[in-house]
Amino acid sequence: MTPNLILLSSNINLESLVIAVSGYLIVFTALISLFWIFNLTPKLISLGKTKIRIRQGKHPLPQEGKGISGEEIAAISMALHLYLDEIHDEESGVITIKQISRAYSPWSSKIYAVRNQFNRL
Amino acid sequence: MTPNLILLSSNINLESLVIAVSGYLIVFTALISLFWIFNLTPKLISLGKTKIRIRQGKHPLPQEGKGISGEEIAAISMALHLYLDEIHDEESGVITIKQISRAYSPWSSKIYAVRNQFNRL
Amino acid sequence: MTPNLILLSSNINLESLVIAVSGYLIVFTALISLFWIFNLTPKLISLGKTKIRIRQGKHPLPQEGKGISGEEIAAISMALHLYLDEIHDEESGVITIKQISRAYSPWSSKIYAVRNQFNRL
Amino acid sequence: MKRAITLLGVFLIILLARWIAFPNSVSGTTSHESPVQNTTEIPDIESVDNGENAFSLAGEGLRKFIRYSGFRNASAGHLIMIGVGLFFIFLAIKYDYEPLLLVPIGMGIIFGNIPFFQADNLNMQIGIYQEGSVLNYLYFGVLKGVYPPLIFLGIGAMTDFSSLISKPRLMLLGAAAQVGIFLTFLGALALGFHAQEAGAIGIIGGADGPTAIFLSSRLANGVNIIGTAANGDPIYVKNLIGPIAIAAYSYMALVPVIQPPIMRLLTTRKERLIRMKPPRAVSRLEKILFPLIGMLVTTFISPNSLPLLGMLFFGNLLKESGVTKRLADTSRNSLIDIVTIMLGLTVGASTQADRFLTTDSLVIFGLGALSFMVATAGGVIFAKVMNLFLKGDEKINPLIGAAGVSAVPDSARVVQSVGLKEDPTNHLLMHAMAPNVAGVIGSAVAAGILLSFLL
Amino acid sequence: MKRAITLLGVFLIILLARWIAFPNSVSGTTSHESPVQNTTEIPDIESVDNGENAFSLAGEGLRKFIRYSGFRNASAGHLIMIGVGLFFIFLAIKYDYEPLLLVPIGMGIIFGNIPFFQADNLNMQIGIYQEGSVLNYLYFGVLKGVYPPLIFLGIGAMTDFSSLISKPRLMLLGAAAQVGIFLTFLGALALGFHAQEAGAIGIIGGADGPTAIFLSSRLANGVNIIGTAANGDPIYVKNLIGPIAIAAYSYMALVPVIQPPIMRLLTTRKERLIRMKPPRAVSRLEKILFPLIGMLVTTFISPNSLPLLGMLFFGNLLKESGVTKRLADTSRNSLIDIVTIMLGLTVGASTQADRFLTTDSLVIFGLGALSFMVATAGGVIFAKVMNLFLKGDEKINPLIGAAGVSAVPDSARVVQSVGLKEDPTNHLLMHAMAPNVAGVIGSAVAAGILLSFLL
Amino acid sequence: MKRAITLLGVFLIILLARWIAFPNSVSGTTSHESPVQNTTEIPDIESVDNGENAFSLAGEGLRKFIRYSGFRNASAGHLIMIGVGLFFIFLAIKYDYEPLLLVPIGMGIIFGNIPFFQADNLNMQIGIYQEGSVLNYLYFGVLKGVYPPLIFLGIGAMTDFSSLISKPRLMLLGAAAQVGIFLTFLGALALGFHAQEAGAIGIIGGADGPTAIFLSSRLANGVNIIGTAANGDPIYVKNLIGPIAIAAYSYMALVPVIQPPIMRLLTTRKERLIRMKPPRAVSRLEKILFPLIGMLVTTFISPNSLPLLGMLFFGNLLKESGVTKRLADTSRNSLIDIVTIMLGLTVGASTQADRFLTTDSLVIFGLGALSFMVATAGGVIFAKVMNLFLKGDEKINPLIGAAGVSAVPDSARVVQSVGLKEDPTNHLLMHAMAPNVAGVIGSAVAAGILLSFLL
Ligand code: NA
Ligand code: NA
Ligand code: NA
Repeated sequence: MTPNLILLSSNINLESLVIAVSGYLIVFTALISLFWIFNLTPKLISLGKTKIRIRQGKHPLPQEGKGISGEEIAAISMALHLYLDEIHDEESGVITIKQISRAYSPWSSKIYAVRNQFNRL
Repeated sequence: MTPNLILLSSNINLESLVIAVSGYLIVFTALISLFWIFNLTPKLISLGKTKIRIRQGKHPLPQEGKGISGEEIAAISMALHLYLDEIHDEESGVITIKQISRAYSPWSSKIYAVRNQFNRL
Repeated sequence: MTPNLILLSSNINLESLVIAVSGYLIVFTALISLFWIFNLTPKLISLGKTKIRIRQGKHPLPQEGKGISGEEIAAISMALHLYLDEIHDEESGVITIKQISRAYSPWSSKIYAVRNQFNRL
Repeated sequence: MKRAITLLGVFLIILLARWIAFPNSVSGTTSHESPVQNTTEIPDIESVDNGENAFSLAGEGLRKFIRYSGFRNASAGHLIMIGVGLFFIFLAIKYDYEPLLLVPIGMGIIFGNIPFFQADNLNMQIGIYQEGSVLNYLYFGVLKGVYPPLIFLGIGAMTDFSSLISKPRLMLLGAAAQVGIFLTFLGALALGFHAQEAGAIGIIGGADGPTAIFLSSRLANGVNIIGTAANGDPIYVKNLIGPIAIAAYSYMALVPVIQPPIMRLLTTRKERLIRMKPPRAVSRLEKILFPLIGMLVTTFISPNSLPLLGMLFFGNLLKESGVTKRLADTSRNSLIDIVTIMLGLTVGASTQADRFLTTDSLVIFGLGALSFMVATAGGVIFAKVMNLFLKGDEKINPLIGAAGVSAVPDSARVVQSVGLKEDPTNHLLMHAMAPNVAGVIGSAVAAGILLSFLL
Repeated sequence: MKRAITLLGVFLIILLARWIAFPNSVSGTTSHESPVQNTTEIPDIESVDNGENAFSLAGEGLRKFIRYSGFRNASAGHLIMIGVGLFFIFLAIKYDYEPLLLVPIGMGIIFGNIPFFQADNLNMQIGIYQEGSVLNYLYFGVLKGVYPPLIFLGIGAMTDFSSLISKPRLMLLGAAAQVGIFLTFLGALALGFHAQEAGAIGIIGGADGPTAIFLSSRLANGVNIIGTAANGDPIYVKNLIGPIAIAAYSYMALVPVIQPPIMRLLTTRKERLIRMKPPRAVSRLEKILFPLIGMLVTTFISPNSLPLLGMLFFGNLLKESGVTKRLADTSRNSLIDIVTIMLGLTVGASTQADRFLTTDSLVIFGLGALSFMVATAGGVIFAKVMNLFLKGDEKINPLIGAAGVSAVPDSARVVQSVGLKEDPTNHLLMHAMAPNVAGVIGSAVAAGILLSFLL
Repeated sequence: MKRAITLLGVFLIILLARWIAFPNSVSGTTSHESPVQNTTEIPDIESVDNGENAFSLAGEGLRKFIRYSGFRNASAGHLIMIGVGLFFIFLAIKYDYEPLLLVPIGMGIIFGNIPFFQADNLNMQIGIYQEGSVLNYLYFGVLKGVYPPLIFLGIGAMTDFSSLISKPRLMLLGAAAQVGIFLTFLGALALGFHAQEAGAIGIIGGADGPTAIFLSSRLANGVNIIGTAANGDPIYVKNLIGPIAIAAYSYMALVPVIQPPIMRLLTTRKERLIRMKPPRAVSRLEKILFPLIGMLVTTFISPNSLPLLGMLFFGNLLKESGVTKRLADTSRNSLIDIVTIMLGLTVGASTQADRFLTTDSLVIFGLGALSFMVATAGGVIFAKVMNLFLKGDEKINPLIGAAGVSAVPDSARVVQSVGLKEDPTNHLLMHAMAPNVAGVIGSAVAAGILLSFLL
């Protein structure tokens, strides 16, 4: 039988078959684990949020990610696409400079930065 | 005689003279070869294009690169220059952001990319 | 006495105390030197400028850096800040391209460069 | 079809090249032989007798110049490889096949096959295999596997995993397509390659250039010892980085040629018309969690994937964290560009004719083509199997299984294109991106596993 | 207060980590012991007897996979360190604490603590301490002190020294705050560290990450010989780069937590209300002269500061010269970003649990917190002393003394914030920038002096 | 004229420097002597007797600090070189002479001449010649010739060869100007330099910084063996990279000072008024073919030019292919900027006084000036010769011959400027760009030829 002949004349042996099969299975293991976790994640997140809101005496949020249906997303992305596409046709004539280096001088930027940052402190 | 004296007291010998002279000539060889090829190239290109068009039963193209005279190019480049120059004087007051990262999300960009790409397939 | 005990049981000795004290003093030396120089610099600069102007038969300049008071700077920087802040709120909707590569083609840019450069020659 | 000719062309060129360049050694491999062909003694102007006159010296100078010139040292192999390089550049510019890879690689092939004078006791530091040459320094990043993780950093910083997060089920397709890797591994063993070499060859089926380079730099680098000869000398593994990398990138560029027939063969028209439910929106928190969880899960399962997957998810975290925008920008722009240039150039230049035109290379190219086909089939068939367990609007269009081979984003585009031909309103791209990026993860995990089993 | 818990959290985690991970060795240090924990022999599939059947082989394959997986090799230390990494990333994303540092470092900590199989005669080139691994190559720039000067080049190209030039007097505050360095040096000596180690630990008080890494790569690198054992073997200095770098960056991120209480403790309300005269405008010539004079003066005084200060002032000259805009742009964008990514990642990864979770690390974290406090106090008190000699509108608001620790620009922002709480119209930021950048110069000079005294 | 004084100034400074710094060794060269001047034993605080009191210890600390400081170790040479560095920076900022080169080089000169304590058994890793210092690591790219090809990659990606493609005849001017290289080679031989050294010195006449560094790193690197001494010891070639690089960049910056008088001397007013036919438009296909054909032709003729010309044409293909825009962008922005900074800084720093202030450097500067003049004359005269064979509106304005020296784009600007002075409406720049870029190719070919003849 040909397959057996190949096995004899080549470097294929039981060990290498084990490597191939178990290797393929481990790849599946890795991606199935990810699938399993990310199938769960959105539920855990909305669960967590609901709990916190309830603890704070607020109404639970309408479940995020379910309010916006796929159809709406598709519509939005298509609209966005068309919009960007249009812009694209015009942009090659436009010349601008890179963002002026507002971030580096204490004279202007740092004040600017403060306003944004210290709300958090 | 001074030159001979230098030759005697220095490291200059016949070999180094050969290096200098043949080196200089080889530099010329290289650049003359390029000159020769690029003198020929436009003719070969337009020849190729004409042949293809004729084989396809179309009229030969008006020879590209000869239709636009140098004078016209100079005029265009000067106009362009003046235009760019003007813009330059204003641009320092303009603040913009870098191109938004349209290229990375499958939600928008990839559709966009498809439209442009698949005409080619 | 505790401090002495530490000195005995630890790696602190007279040498390390010398390092710490003289190290701290040298840091001061360095920054005091800079303080001293930059306290003097503006006077030297305006002195130099005045001398040159007098030598050239012109009136000495009104001393730079004293004409604009700190108050004015503060006002300007605040105005600038507010201006930039406003722009910031709008800029996220703007799409532009990076500066077109004007600097690289002899057909346009180099003429451009010449105009700006050769005044200096 | 124009594209089919392209594919055929590549094969014919290499086949011809092998025969023309080294007609006598087709039966064996030459990779362990000395790469130096010219062992004539170095022409030395100084050795000319002092009694000679200027005229004969000028002749001597001319002769020396010619002896060092490319014209004198060119072999058929050099010219064929230069032709291949020009062909790659042509494909990139004319058909826009992966130009960011094929232009640097094509130019690199020319770079590596400019003929120069070689002799045992002379190192003019020109060639990529000559110590101290600039190319040799830049090649270091390939040999040591430093470039691929940096590429993955940039890829992570430019990849949006939303499609995968919203439909995690499609992740399985990215696993299924890795069957190409393991079957090719067995195929290479069957053809007589050693286990380490076979593992490196198998990874071509992962359809992922950086992963292929990384794995072959670890397994088939010409340095590892894989046995002992009768006389006690160690036997070294072959250095297959060049052929493997070129094969991987070539077939990635040829994905639009290779995949569509297989996809059509394995699916019914009804299947190709299946419309999939649009993906849901994904929250920022999920996007931030993805690289963190993804990294922990995959590298705990396969720690040897850390250099690749760690960098991929690191890059993605820089992108999604929202607070490190400038680092993400640099990763996906300057950094990845610089590394791409260096990687493409040196991988291309590593195809120096006397090292590259071997039977091994030919066999690797054959196995590579097969593995791409097997991987495509694996993805499509697994999608059909999944459909047996899914119902209604949950059903998967099996075409998107083909995107599981990775080759981001080209194979996803191929899916879109094949889908549109059946129904011009059925856009599959969005859905195909999920198995596409999962395929990147899958082949990096597979590379890690091969490393741990074979090293 | 939420932030206080943060600080406490960091301490508790490390303390716990130390106890849980290595319960038996808390009393001593382990840094000189072999990092390899698993010395079991390498599982080798090839050694399986040929007589076994496929079923037992599959079991063997599975066993080998598990033995190499992270699950099997994980220790409590690994998990704790991964927790610390996730916590850093959380702080960066949630509270925006120095995200450009904490995200790469946090990810690096995870990177360095993915558990993998280690054995004496096996190098799978995964870990940062394994020769030939990608992380090991990237770590080179930390070990040799190459990254910090490149970071300083970028910092120079993005720093505006105007505030300092217009009020050079404030430079003294940048010197005063360096008291933290020298007291911590003595403290580390008192706790039994060797002089070189103590110098490296002291520099944490400089509140400047790159300076800390640079000095510790020179002084506490595990390579220098600091003595001879009884049996004639050389005694090597400890490698403390990891803990010192992590401590420095952690506390720099925690400046908004550490400084305010000390600032309020040491100042009266009246002092905190002091309004300072706005700085004068600075001419372009002065801005160009600053890096030139600054470089000459500081490096003549302390030539060992040249790699840091030379680069800082070089970057600043690129910025201020007005004729090298593109070089300044690249220095403060791509270049510093690339180096930041590499530096953060590898410094993080150097915290591999078996090397990092030692009593030394704990002590270093404690000393680091102290030194930040001492430095803050030093700056504030010196400002009050200066006020004794100044009058009228020349008086300094002593709060800005706290900015002398450097930690640019966070500690200047803290000054602004504390000042605004007393008087919402009194903006101190502009003034605080002067001691802030002076503090960078001051700690680099201090680093140079420590080098020349201790090397 | 102000500029003439500039030129004179440079010479005087160097001449003086040589005499003041090393009055006794002007007659000979010192490059092979030990660079270490201070061989006094290292001051060691630990050796102080324990019986001494704190006061004498403080004195000891102070003494040690002073002994290590720059003030104590400064020599006249250091101060002179710092003056030269400041002068370079002044020229760059005030007159805009090649600021992207002169600012980094000038700062590098200061960097390399900050005086520090040197002793035989002490390596504080400060100086560029001290193993393990940061500068030493960055200098690696100069020593090994890695930076110049990367610069050429960027130059290729920013150069538009249209003017050359449309008037390929002007290519000859770029060849003609290389006479400077070969005459300087003979001149250096006549002054007693060895053939390899003479070749490296000659390349200054190529007016191309990266080419000069590349060739001198291969030929005059202090490592090659060029003979055997009477006692059997090998004689090493001198390390002339520093002086050659500084000379090349200095004269490139001084092109507006050196060229105009020669140009006016060799041309009549009538010739200077010649108007040239505007160039024709060039098709995209021609632009794509140019780098491919250019690379094959030039590197087949001179394979040793591959590292330079291969990279130049690779960069140009990235630009012209139209499908690799992002790679071209990165090559001509971040990548070339980063390399320029490193190259300039380390080339500048390599002028450490004790190595640089030698008679050799002085002679090299003299030869360099001559070679620029000869090259300029060569280009102009050859243009006049070509005019003998051309007629009508084909005639060449011989001024553009001067642009053949390369020094892109400065010498083309000089042509434009000199032309405008005769006729303010006759713009020669467009035409001068052709010989200008041809000059780059020409000198790289010349470098390759020198390598193959001399290595
Ligand atoms: Na894959
Ligand atoms: Na500091
Ligand atoms: Na030239």
